Amino acid sequence: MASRGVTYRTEVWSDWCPGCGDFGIVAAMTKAFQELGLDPANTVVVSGIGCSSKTPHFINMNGVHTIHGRGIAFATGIKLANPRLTVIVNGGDGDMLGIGVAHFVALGRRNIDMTVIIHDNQVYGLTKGQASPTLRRGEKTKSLPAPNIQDAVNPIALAIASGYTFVARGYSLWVDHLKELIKQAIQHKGAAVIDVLQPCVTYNDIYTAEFYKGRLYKLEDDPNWDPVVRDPSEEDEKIARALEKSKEWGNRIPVGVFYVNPLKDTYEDRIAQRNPYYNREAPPAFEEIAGEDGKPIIGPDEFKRLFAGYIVKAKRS
Amino acid sequence: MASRGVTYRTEVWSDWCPGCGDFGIVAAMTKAFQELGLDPANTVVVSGIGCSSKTPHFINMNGVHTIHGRGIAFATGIKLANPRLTVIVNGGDGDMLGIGVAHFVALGRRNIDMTVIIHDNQVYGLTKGQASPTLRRGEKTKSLPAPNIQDAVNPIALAIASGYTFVARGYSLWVDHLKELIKQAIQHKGAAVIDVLQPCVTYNDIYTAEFYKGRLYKLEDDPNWDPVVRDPSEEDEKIARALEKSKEWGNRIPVGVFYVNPLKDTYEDRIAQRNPYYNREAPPAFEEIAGEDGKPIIGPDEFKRLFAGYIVKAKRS
Amino acid sequence: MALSDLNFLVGGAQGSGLETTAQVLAPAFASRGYGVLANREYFSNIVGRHSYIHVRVSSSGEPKGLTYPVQLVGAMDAETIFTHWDDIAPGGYLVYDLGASRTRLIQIASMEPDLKKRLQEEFSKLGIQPTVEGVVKYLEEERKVKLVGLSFTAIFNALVQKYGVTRAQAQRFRSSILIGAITGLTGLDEEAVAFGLERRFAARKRVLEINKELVAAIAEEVRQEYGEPLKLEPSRGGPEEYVIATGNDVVAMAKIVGGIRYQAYYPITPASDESVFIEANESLNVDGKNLGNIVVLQTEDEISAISSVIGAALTGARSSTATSGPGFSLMVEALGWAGKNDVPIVITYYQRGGPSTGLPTRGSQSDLLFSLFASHGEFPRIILSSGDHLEAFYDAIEAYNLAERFQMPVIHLLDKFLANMIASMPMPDLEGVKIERGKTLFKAPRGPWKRFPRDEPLAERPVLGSGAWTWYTGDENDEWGHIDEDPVNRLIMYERRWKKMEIADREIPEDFRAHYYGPKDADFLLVGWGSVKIPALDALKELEGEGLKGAYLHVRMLSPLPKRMLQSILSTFDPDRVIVVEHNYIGQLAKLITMETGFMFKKFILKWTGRPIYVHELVEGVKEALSGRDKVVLSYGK
Amino acid sequence: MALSDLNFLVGGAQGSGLETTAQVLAPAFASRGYGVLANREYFSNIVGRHSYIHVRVSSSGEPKGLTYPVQLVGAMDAETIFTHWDDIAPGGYLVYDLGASRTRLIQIASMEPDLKKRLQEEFSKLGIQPTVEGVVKYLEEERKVKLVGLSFTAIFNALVQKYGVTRAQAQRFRSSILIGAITGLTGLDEEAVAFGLERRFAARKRVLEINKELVAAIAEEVRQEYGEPLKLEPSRGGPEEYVIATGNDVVAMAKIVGGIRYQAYYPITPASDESVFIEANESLNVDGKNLGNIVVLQTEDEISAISSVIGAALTGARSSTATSGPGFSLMVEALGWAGKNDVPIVITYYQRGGPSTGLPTRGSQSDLLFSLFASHGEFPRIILSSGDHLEAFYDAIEAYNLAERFQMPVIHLLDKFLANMIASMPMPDLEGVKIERGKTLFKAPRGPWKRFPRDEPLAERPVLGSGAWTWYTGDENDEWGHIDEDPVNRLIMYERRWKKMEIADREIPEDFRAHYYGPKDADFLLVGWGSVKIPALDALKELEGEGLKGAYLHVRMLSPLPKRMLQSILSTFDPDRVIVVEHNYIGQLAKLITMETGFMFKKFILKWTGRPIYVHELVEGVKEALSGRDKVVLSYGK
Ligand SMILES: Cc1ncc(C[n+]2csc(CCOP(=O)(O)OP(=O)(O)O)c2C)c(N)n1
Ligand SMILES: Cc1ncc(C[n+]2csc(CCOP(=O)(O)OP(=O)(O)O)c2C)c(N)n1
Ligand code: SF4
Ligand code: SF4
Ligand SMILES: [Mg+2]
Ligand SMILES: [Mg+2]
Repeated sequence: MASRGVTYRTEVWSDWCPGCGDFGIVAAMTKAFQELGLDPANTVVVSGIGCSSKTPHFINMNGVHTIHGRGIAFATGIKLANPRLTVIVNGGDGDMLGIGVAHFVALGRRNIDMTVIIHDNQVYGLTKGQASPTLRRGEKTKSLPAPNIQDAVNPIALAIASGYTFVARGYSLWVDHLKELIKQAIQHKGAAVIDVLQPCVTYNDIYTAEFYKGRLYKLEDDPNWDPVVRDPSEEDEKIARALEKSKEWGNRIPVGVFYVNPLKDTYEDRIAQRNPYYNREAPPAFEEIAGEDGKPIIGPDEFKRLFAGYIVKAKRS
Repeated sequence: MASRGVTYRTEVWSDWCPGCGDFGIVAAMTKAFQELGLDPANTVVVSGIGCSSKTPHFINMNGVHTIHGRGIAFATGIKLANPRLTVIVNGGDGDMLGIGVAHFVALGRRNIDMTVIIHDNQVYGLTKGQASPTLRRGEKTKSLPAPNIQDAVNPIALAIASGYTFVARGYSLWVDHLKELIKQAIQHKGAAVIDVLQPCVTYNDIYTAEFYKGRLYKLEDDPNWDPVVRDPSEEDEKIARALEKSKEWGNRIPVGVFYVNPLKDTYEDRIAQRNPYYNREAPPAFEEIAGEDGKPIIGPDEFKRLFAGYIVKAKRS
Repeated sequence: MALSDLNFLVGGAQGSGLETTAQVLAPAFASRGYGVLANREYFSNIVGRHSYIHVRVSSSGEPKGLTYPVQLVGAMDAETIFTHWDDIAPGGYLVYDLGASRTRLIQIASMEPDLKKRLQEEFSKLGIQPTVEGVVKYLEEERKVKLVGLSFTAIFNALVQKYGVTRAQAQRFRSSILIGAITGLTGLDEEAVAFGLERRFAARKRVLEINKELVAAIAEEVRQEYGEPLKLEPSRGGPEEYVIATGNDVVAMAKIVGGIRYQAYYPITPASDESVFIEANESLNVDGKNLGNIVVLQTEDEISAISSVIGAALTGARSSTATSGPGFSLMVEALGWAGKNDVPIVITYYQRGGPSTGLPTRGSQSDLLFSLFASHGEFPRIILSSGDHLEAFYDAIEAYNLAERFQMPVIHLLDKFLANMIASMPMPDLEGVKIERGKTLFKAPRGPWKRFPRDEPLAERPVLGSGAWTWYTGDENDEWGHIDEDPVNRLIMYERRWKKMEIADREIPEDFRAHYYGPKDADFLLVGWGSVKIPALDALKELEGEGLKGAYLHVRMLSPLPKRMLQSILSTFDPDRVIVVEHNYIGQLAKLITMETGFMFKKFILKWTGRPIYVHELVEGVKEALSGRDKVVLSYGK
Repeated sequence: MALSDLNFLVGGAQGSGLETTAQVLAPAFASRGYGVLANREYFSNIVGRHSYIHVRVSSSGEPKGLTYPVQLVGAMDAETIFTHWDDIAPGGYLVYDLGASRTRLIQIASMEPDLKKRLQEEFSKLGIQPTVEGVVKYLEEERKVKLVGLSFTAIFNALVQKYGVTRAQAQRFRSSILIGAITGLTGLDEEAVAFGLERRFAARKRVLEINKELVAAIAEEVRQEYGEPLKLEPSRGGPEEYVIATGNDVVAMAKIVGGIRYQAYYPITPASDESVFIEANESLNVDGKNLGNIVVLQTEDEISAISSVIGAALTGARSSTATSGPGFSLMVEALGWAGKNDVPIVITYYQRGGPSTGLPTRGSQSDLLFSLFASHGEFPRIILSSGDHLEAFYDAIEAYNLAERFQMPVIHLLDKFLANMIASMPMPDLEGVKIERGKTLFKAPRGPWKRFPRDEPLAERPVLGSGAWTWYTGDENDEWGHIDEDPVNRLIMYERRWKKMEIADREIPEDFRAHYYGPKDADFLLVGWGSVKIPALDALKELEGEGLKGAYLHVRMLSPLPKRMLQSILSTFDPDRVIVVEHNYIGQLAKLITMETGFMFKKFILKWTGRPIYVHELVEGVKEALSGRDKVVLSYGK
């Protein structure tokens, strides 16, 4: 169904700090949805817990605001039970790469067709600014009593290592650029992730808009940058290049698409290969399980056929 | 304290299947301990849950057999509270790289000085042979109803990406080679991991001893293979080479040391840099907290000094 | 004189094919109209530890409670003899391998030191040589046990010679030796055994043939020598058709009938077999017609399992997970989200021995209060627990109905006993099964939807993809599902959730939730839940034979507890004649009933060794309790 | 006439420096010998939502229960006026920004729609213009409220001019405007305020100076115009020294005194401030002497936090974590391991509003039964809950003692109310504190050690690194800590764990576990736990003033419950005169007491809006309950 006339923002007041990078992400999302004409009834925005995870309430589509770190896990059930839905997961860096990292890795391994948007602000925003897994060692943001002594996770490298087939980085203040990344991620068939650099104006006094200004550059500005695997033989090389690129940080920070592999089967494909009746247009969730009268589709006859191996006729003499 | 006269095996019967690769791992461990002269009183073997995680019971040292996936997390508390202890964590591939992967990643980020030994048999042994996170897509081991449709995790790559400073692969039937790896890992200062290929004779009919025979080769046999970072500037290149090597699988499978970085501070170092009183030889766990009379070391005076900012004298007029 | 009931036990090392005996003999006996119940005991181990199957075959046609002593022990190895010598009834039978005669107790490395030590002491006290020979001799002389000694080696040799199998392959027929001997001693007819073997080895023709011949030959040999001393009388009744299955299987079948469309799980004993069964039926095809498809996902952990189950439930799929204690412990945070958000999910919870890893392959009923209060904060939930296989079947379907009707999580509490016991279950009455989906909407008007109207605790529930769009959050929410911290709204929404529980309590008949078995004028009352029902009903029958007229109050729904009914029944008994029977230490059902009714239990029969409650020990226990003991602790079984 | 008690409320947007008012005024009043209690209410939000501090200052010298109406509201912004206009006592004071006068209700984007709608209706019913002006006018005319209007803009301008600060910097002095006005109206002396300011701004000399001058100037201006209408009578008593701190701080201090050596946590409201406090004290140095070192680890999740805490406890470190509902939910699996293995760990559990994310920054007492039954299987645990700051201090230390003495996990249940309330707590009696480590051994003979002797429930516990070596497992274990599935061993080991609970029940005095406050011949009884103690004791005093003689039964230890004592006290009251008071819906303490004693509660006063119970509503609630209502639901507070 088309999106004519849909307003993609709800009237819910966004209680983010004025200037928070999250506003840019919602702006880019709604723009992308508009341009793609996504049907709110068949799109689900899922999230975990954190400042970033309040996102679904601000978007006029199905919204499932779950618990800390589990957005991807909830989304997995939604998508597999009804693959007709477009599923987008928002979460913080703590949410996705800390407490929820097992699910983050698992999604890559499965390559389920959904889009993950990491609000990467290097802090735990909603709990008042502790170090998140993307804060580098030795850095001391506002709320830390002393510099961070844990090494950081590299979201791009981790995503590629986990098997994501679309891996990008965006910047929340470059709304149009981010919007394009989101569109591509949604259109991509498979697990897509966008690590969005998102200034937390309240707690992160290192990675500020100021900091990013002048340092960020777009990968696509390099005419030789081609992140797409066009033949299986290219995979290793494209991965190696993307990993190499993912290390760049400091004076020059790349944004854009790091890696795309459209050749890998999605999890839904893999299920369908095993069970050709698994139909995305007639998803399991919508199958009839009972007749009008409430009688199960599996009646006495069907039961005996399906489970013949367990049924024994008693021959009494 | 030296190890003179210590028998490193307990008398507990190992109830692994005859021929299980886990026997080789215990043999290599006890040999390594013997050669290093580890003191059982100051060594702790920690594990999760699984066939592999029964290991501590068979070793005549402190043994902490915990819950599924959490061995590293338990070990973290043990080591940080008493850094004088030598800590070794055993666990299955499911344990370490599936349910426990968040802790696996976190240990790399912290670089705590301990050794992790993954019993990598590509299946969940103790629950009867389901696919573990290291089983590759398309593979169908004995208990699977259909070929696996999840991609595998690459333990070597994940370890390097997470920040481990000693990363190796061993083979459970090459006991002496494995023993050497274990010795190196224990002697290494920092988070060390050995991914041990361990045939599960009962459930894994793909990765059998037969399979490995002829395919395995030792990295150290290549005179040009030098996995050690000897200067910080070498780090990137050594990592890239190790990652490249980690992809090798199939006809030729490397074992040996993939990557070592002795230059990175351990977590204990990092704490000590912040708090010079953090003393490995007089660990927090062993500090006196009360006098002979049971009175806390922090008495009324000390309390007032420490918390002066919270104390208010009431001046009543 | 033909037997009305036969109890036997077959033991051997884990991984040596022991399960085959039950898989063959259960359908074999059932095919002749006997009721069968077979329990399997095993260590948390893959190969080598001692395992055994304990079976009761009943001419009543019903699966009846397991009891000791047994009339027959079939021993695949020496450890079985050492372990179970004392389980054989005087005058009973021991089938064993003559080749093991010389085996000494101290040689059995797989036996736990505790047992070994106890046996050494006992043997020395009784003057038994601590060898197989010694034990066997004692049994023969002192207990009048008949010895059916067979040379397994000779049999294997014969197989090698006759069929050209290798020695290793020949070993795999070990279970059929015992099947043969049992067939012979019980006079089970050949056709029935063949049926059992075919069921087990259907796909492997040659193996089937060899087995058939081997079983027949051994049966014949044994029959020749011993006659048919354990012959059962013909079946006296029972259904025309049985489903022969474990509790895991039965629940899986029921979920499929109930319309399951999504199951996510992380492997764990004794739950994962259920998921494996469902996965094998992911595509429901009958006569080339596809009747439905089920997504079964093996997740990275239990947190992911339940989270994805909740997600799937939001799409309208009937959605569930199956787990046991450690897995459920990891699920409680997400459970709260489902409870907060009126999401109909089903958790099939197989209780095993805790705490922690505990006895992971043994049973318990120690997670009732945990299930009831799991997760922080307060929200309503339904908890069902089934007393036997047939109840488990109906309850597994009803769990989905209740979840959707009352829009809350349903926990279906089972235990390892039921999970692994094979029973001859009467064919369920599928005509009577109804699918009730409450106010689930698969089609709804396009647009944002007020999912949580304040004045409707049970509101219409358009699923994701229905046309309407909805919001959900773990935070307290307004009518639209958006975060809301307003105290007035909080007051209403919190109460709104609990009102669903009041409705459930009103609408679910109390006589479904609890059942009173026995005469109105019983003079004592057993109270129990879950699989305690099986031995309890049989124990009552035996006690009646001894002139003790008792009743059993079976509590099937723990939340909402049918407290009016319980109160009224309990109040008619002298508290000294009310005995709660549970597989735990603290008396969890008793505590729950007290909490809800104020009734204080005084008498407890408890068992926490992880082995099932046996009829014989329950009978004794009841007598002890009635004659003054307040707490009777049962502990029979190896 | 000077006041004996002053209640006031200061409101403003989250992130606008509101906390400063409490941080300055609490020590300021305390320094003059007044008892202070200050609660902070805030949304799960960082900047922009409405937040307020509600303070009671008492000349009794004791921190007393919060109550409404207040004599003074200080409004940093228009939203505060709209939200709290009705909280001001007739004849009370409103301090506000004249610049906000024109602000209309509908302009307040940060206000939740529910409240906005209610206000609109209420205003229109009362004929109030929905603007600040309109409300203020109504208050003045109908409620005789005195208006203290100040031009914040003018003040900021003056700051810019006088001190050369930027406009943005000037905004940060917003809280000091209110501090100044409150100082003026209450006649708090300058020295006391200066003390409070110094405490808050110690490090920043210039900011301190400006603040001092600003506060003094405004105080003077207000005093000039209004006199000192809210002047308190001089303090009538109380201790010589106070600790001014939140519950989080107090617990952190106590843990440090108690000898904590390891704390692991994952950030969560309202628990993490405690860990941050401890981390700031990781190295305990007094006069250049190091008295100890604490490792504080921020983990990747709560599973890791508790797991590492258990690991640390095995090394002998006093080891704990601090969390709230969602975090505890993730900890229950590992909790069971600690319970199974006699490991002394402490979990400080700050209850917030559930279920699920619920009201994450509001309080509750809804996790009692969850704490008691959390984790699969059965194992003993101790649960303590503290009634006020001082109890929390002692209990936090005692928690370690109990954990080590009885070798089991201790859950210290607190709540967001206590966690965030600042109180003037009397200096604790540290001379009376004793560290008891039970049978912990830091030095033990070299060699393998039998950690779990069957006949000693409380055995010696050599720590890892002590010389002896030990084994632990989540499976059932033998005396050495090795896996053991033997049924006889199981029977003994299971019971062995529970015997520790019997010992604890015997050894911990019942009069520590519960306390009866009030006259022997009271004619009604309130029963409560946790921070309910604060309003309960004050409500009783007020009721006494009205001729109603009641008592309060405070339950401090929920497990083992002092059931003999409870039973004997409860049995002396007519059940119609026993009222349980709790911050939850289902009456969790009541259920627990019923479960253990059979006593059925008939009267409930419950609150679940996440706001504290206020003295005034409790007084009313008790009267209602005594005059016939069975369930009184409290809901005061925005
Ligand atoms: C199980 C659990 N633990 C802790 C919390 C507390 N908590 C709320 S938000 C948050 C972290 C948020 O950080 P991040 O995911 O980076 O999101 P951000 O706020 O920065 O957008 C935490 C730890 C929780 N809600 N649940
Ligand atoms: C929380 C939890 N979930 C599931 C289990 C069941 N379980 C026991 S062992 C195991 C997997 C073992 O696989 P792996 O870690 O690879 O070890 P292996 O047995 O192969 O050595 C599982 C899932 C458990 N004990 N705890
Ligand atoms: S705290 Fe940071 S991430 Fe959260 S809303 Fe404020 S600026 Fe945004
Ligand atoms: S199941 Fe596999 S891993 Fe487990 S003991 Fe047997 S061979 Fe070893
Ligand atoms: Mg963040
Ligand atoms: Mg494995």
